Amino acid sequence: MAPEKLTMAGALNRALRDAMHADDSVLVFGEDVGTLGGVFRITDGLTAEFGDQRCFDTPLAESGILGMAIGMAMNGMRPVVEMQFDAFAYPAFEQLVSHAAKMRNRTRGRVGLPIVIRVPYAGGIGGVEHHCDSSEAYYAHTPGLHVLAPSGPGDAYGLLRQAIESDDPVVFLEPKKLYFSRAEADLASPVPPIGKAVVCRAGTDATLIAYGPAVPVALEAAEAAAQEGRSLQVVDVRSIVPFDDETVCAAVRSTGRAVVVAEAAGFASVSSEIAARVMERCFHSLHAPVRRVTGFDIPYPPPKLEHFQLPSVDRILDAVDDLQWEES
Amino acid sequence: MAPEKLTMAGALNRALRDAMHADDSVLVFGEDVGTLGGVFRITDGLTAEFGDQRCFDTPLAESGILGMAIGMAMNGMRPVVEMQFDAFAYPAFEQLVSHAAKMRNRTRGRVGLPIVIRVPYAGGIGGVEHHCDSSEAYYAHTPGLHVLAPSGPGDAYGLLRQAIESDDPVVFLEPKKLYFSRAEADLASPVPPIGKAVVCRAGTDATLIAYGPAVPVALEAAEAAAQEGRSLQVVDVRSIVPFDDETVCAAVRSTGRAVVVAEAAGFASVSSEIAARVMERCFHSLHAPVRRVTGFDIPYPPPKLEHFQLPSVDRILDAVDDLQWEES
Amino acid sequence: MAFNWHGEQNPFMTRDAAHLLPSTVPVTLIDPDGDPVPQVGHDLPDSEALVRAFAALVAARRFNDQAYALVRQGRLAVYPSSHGQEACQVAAAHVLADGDWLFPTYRDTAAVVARGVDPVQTLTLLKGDWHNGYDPTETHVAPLATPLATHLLHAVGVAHAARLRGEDTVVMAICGDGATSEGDFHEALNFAAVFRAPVVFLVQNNGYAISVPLDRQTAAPSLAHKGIGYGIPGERVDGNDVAALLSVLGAAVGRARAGEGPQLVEAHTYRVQAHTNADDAGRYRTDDEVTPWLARDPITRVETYLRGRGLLDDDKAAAYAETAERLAERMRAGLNADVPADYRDLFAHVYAEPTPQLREQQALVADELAREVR
Amino acid sequence: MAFNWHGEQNPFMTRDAAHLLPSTVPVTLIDPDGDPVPQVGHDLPDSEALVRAFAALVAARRFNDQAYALVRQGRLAVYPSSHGQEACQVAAAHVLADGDWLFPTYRDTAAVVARGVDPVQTLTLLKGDWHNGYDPTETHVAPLATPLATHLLHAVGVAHAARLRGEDTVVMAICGDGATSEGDFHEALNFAAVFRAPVVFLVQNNGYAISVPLDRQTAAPSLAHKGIGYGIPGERVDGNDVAALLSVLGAAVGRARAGEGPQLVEAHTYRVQAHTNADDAGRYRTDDEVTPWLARDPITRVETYLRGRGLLDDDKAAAYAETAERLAERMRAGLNADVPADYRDLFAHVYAEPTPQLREQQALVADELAREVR
Ligand SMILES: Cc1ncc(C[n+]2csc(CCOP(=O)(O)OP(=O)(O)O)c2C)c(N)n1
Ligand SMILES: Cc1ncc(C[n+]2csc(CCOP(=O)(O)OP(=O)(O)O)c2C)c(N)n1
Ligand SMILES: [Mg+2]
Ligand SMILES: [Mg+2]
Repeated sequence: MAPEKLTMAGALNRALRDAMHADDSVLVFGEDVGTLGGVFRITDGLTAEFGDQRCFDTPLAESGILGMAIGMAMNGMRPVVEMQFDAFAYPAFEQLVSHAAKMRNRTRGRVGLPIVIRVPYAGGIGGVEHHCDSSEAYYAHTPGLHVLAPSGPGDAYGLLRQAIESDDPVVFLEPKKLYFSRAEADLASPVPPIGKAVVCRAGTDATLIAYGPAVPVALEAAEAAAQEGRSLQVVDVRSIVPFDDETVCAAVRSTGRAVVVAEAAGFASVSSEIAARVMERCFHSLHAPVRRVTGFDIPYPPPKLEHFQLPSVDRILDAVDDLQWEES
Repeated sequence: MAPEKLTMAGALNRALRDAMHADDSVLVFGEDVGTLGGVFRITDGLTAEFGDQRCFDTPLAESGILGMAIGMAMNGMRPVVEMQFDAFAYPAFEQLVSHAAKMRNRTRGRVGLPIVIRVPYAGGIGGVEHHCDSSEAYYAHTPGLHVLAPSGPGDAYGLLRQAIESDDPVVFLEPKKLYFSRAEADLASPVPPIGKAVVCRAGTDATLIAYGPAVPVALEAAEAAAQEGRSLQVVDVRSIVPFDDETVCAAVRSTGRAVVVAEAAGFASVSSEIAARVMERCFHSLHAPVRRVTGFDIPYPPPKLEHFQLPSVDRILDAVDDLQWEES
Repeated sequence: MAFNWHGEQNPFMTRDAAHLLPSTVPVTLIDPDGDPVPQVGHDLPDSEALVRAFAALVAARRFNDQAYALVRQGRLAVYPSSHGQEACQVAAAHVLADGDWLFPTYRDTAAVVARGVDPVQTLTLLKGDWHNGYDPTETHVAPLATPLATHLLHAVGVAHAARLRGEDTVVMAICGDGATSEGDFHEALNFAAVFRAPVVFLVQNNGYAISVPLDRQTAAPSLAHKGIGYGIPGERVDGNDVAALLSVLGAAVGRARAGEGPQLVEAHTYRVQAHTNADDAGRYRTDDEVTPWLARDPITRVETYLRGRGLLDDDKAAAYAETAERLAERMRAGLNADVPADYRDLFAHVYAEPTPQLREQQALVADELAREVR
Repeated sequence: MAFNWHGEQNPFMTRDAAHLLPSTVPVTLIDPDGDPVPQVGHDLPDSEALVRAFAALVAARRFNDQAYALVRQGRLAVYPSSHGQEACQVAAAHVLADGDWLFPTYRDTAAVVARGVDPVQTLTLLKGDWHNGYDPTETHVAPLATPLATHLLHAVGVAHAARLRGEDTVVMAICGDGATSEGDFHEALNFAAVFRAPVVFLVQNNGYAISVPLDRQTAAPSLAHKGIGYGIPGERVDGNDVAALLSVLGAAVGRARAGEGPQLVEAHTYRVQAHTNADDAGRYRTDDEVTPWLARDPITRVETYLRGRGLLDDDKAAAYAETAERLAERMRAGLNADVPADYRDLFAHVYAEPTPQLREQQALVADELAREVR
């Protein structure tokens, strides 16, 4: 395939289609994923192409969807389920934490669960409450789950294919606000494996560490900083679990300063973990403590107020300014 | 009341009884909390004393228990519900995150929910799977909830009374393994308010930061360190949310070294948060990065293997040894 | 609790089950042509109630149309319309007494307004200024529930709390056909039955959960057949016949108030429009399916009945239309007004008292804004 | 899907409901005195099946007694006994064919052993060496489920996957009376019915959920009455009559295999012992309640029947007791043996490949142990 311009939604749809072609045991189900093709159209056309035994609607119950997926995975299938919106994955929490995450360990490796739980997640779309939660911390804290968050079409395609091929349950977080932004992507060229972060912009003065919806904002901030003559490096974490200490720490050591950027509430979050482990591991290379630019510790705001909650270029640059430049 | 020797289980039972005497709108319900008095006997005798309209068994459904509690709190009651074991609170996750935590904010402060969710939690009791989870991170990351974890009978009594008097939902984490250990306590003397940490052992060389089940282990470690001539200060966080930055940071600045001790898996956890904020706020007072001694990122082990998972005096002392003493 | 096959003390509680089963055909009192249908056990509401219901139906329809127009003009973020379901909306509100509670979903804004809540406050959630606009403690109307079936448990709690205080409050809790598949629906009905909580569960079966038709939601004979599994009487009613709804729901509210415990009513109606303005119903259903339902419109039916009996004439009809128009005006005025967004609201209501961390975070925003201004 | 009151195409799917309702009295084929009870629609299993069941009952009782002794000797962390429920345990296993799946709870270890799983591996969870001891893929027995009702959904998934592949597998999923209150019970029955998954849901109604009696769990006429709400036929059977259980469960398995979809069977039995050894039943029930159930013991009943018909004599009985004793010996040998705890197991099975973080953490433990040794 030649590089082409496409949306993340389109790339994800392509990934599902290609995975279903590649392996008959791959099934797609959830709420409205069949005839409708999903409320975001990520599963568009799959029922028409593969029939309603491979892509089908379920009754309206998320614990049921994941619980049935676990059983199907126990019996040879590779289910890819959709949780319609982030907050609507919460009814499946017990199935996720007490079963999906624990089954392989419980059975001493005899029963692995190759399940992908797709979650259209995070905000910036003017959605009403329950439609904009950044719920990655709940999943990242749960041993036994892989947690991925792509930031663009190409990576979304590659990571979803890898997630479907993984023999472990993967929570696949799809930034809603990036679904329909187009970018160049060559779906044929492989992406780095699960567990690898990528430096997506070179820089020498400080390192911005971001994932999912925060990556484009971090890149924007780096662009703006460049105008002001400050060179910011940007790392796209991609794989929250497993986390790539090697790439992230090498990047931070190379600049000596870091800011973690994430949309989720900051307290006891993935950004706490990144800040903590970077400071633990790079302490003596740091000129200043790692700063965090995150959502505030509040319920996600209503549409008219959400711009306050989202990490902005300004907030990122303010944090960078606070990295005690005078001292070095 | 004069100081007396009692168990945490006894203190909690006393707190419930006294709160029910003090306020008719306080109700206790959940699974087996009535006639049986709870599987840990924390609600022992309440039905006999207050009748089965104030302390009663519900059908076996945790989402139902919390959902009904939310409705009762909307209508003038102050429910105290019991989740029989940590992992059995997961079915109530949606009610907790999407409603209990958000109702006050949703209604611009018009509908507060004075609910206490008691969770017998954490391990060290030789329990089989699902009976030993340390689930505090899920709650601490959720804006709108208070999260408390006592470490002894006196504090357990005082904190539970405060939790019941609070106008906000409180997740009250009761360390199972401490339920039946006795200690001196004067239930009449007030304890620090929600939001305050306490320095429970003075020390000058390094600070151990712990909460709930990890506090006694930290104190033991400090005792052992003292034998080796090292003076460790111990901070009992008590109130995970709201967190007491003032006390914790003052303590760490006074020693210049810190180790966070917690039983939960470390990744994206409360200990990540504590390590991150201490390093953010005390960076230049620190001789070494804050170390974490936590559970590993694995499902809680079976009884015969749990001793590997629990923070031990040895692991704490090893972490303290790693705090780069040579450099100062 | 000794066990004995034929004695009274059978712990397995085999009770007479028949009375818990719904009728095979939904109750209709006025048919689509406006003609009364005699029904044993169900009388037509008196003409005053029917006229009042008609006026409310006209207002509800106008409310739906106006909201739909406002969403197209970008004044509402999204709107899930109850167009075609107005009879359920009106009846659910009209059968309640002062002090009773209503637990609506996102689709039940017309019921909230019929209950007397300000239409602009009712639509705050969908306008996006804040989550919930009205005061639940003062109106006894719970916030519009989005997480499906979760609010049914809150309804049980409100009802049980009232009962413990010896109040005779009844709670009307509404959900859709899709929501009946959620675990919380099960737990709510079971808790209500075990505690004999005075809750009337109204399932508005409009045939769809977004794109998913009823037959993918359940294989049960009907949704009302779910009642018996909890020991709750289940009834089925024509959801486009406001007379039948007033009668069936009114009786259910009466039984709940009398201490007979929870009631389950399945109203058979149809979602005439797409799930929301954002949905494209053409992807999953044909106009041929929709058309017959237009002929079963809940308004024309009772209008024909009332006019046929001289209970309604052009003047009266014009007056009700005029009242409805004023409602629409109030909606336009309120929803076209831009409410200035105040960042302090974000931190003020998370807890009764903001935490030190929230104070810090609020100060951060204040500082940022101050510097923007400069 | 045009709507029409009397036509075929009623989207509200009023189907014949009667056949989904359970009988008012549970099916009994052999009464407590060992006498056969004629039942329309249910024949006594052949004598071979009954003798085989008797032998398994003797083994199951011995298994329960031995496990109980081992827990008192501290060889098991905890034991939830199925003493008095052995007929359900044995029948649930015996009605299955090769390749069928069994989904047990913590209380169903006797059923797991009756299905042919090694007793020591079956008790690994309760011994505490590891979580699950046997291989579910090889035995087609799912791990003992602790989170109530959650495994019922896995059973539906296993059944639906088999069906998609055109296999005629049937899945037997067991839960208790208390578990029927959980949302997952509701979602499992509904998913099974909508997808016509070949699952037999066996509810062992033993009257209690720990201390909570059935009447605080449900107000339904019976738990079998929950079936109709999903379009699933519900049946009630005497849970202490292995003949009735073999007949009713066998027929249910047959219908599921024949493509008739899921089946719900409520077995009426009684938890003779406390919830577990850790529980004190004296706090919530009297001996007067327990005593009549001892007279309804599932073993003596079929024994009386078989001896009365010359299908069982002392020699045979002694032989079965001897086989059961060997089972107990194997249990003692296996559970008294101390399995050395290997910390590497903690990190090896979290993922197919340990993460770098897990490797680091394992190295930490290794290092700590190495230094301890020194
Ligand atoms: C727990 C949960 N899951 C999914 C959704 C997304 N969602 C919103 S409305 C809807 C369909 C609801 O159908 P129904 O209950 O029939 O109500 P209707 O919209 O037809 O009035 C879905 C799936 C949700 N709001 N909550
Ligand atoms: C989700 C969940 N909540 C609570 C528990 C704790 N618990 C274990 S067994 C039990 C009672 C179950 O009763 P029942 O379903 O009747 O089964 P039985 O023990 O009588 O066989 C409870 C409450 C659990 N295991 N899972
Ligand atoms: Mg609907
Ligand atoms: Mg039971």
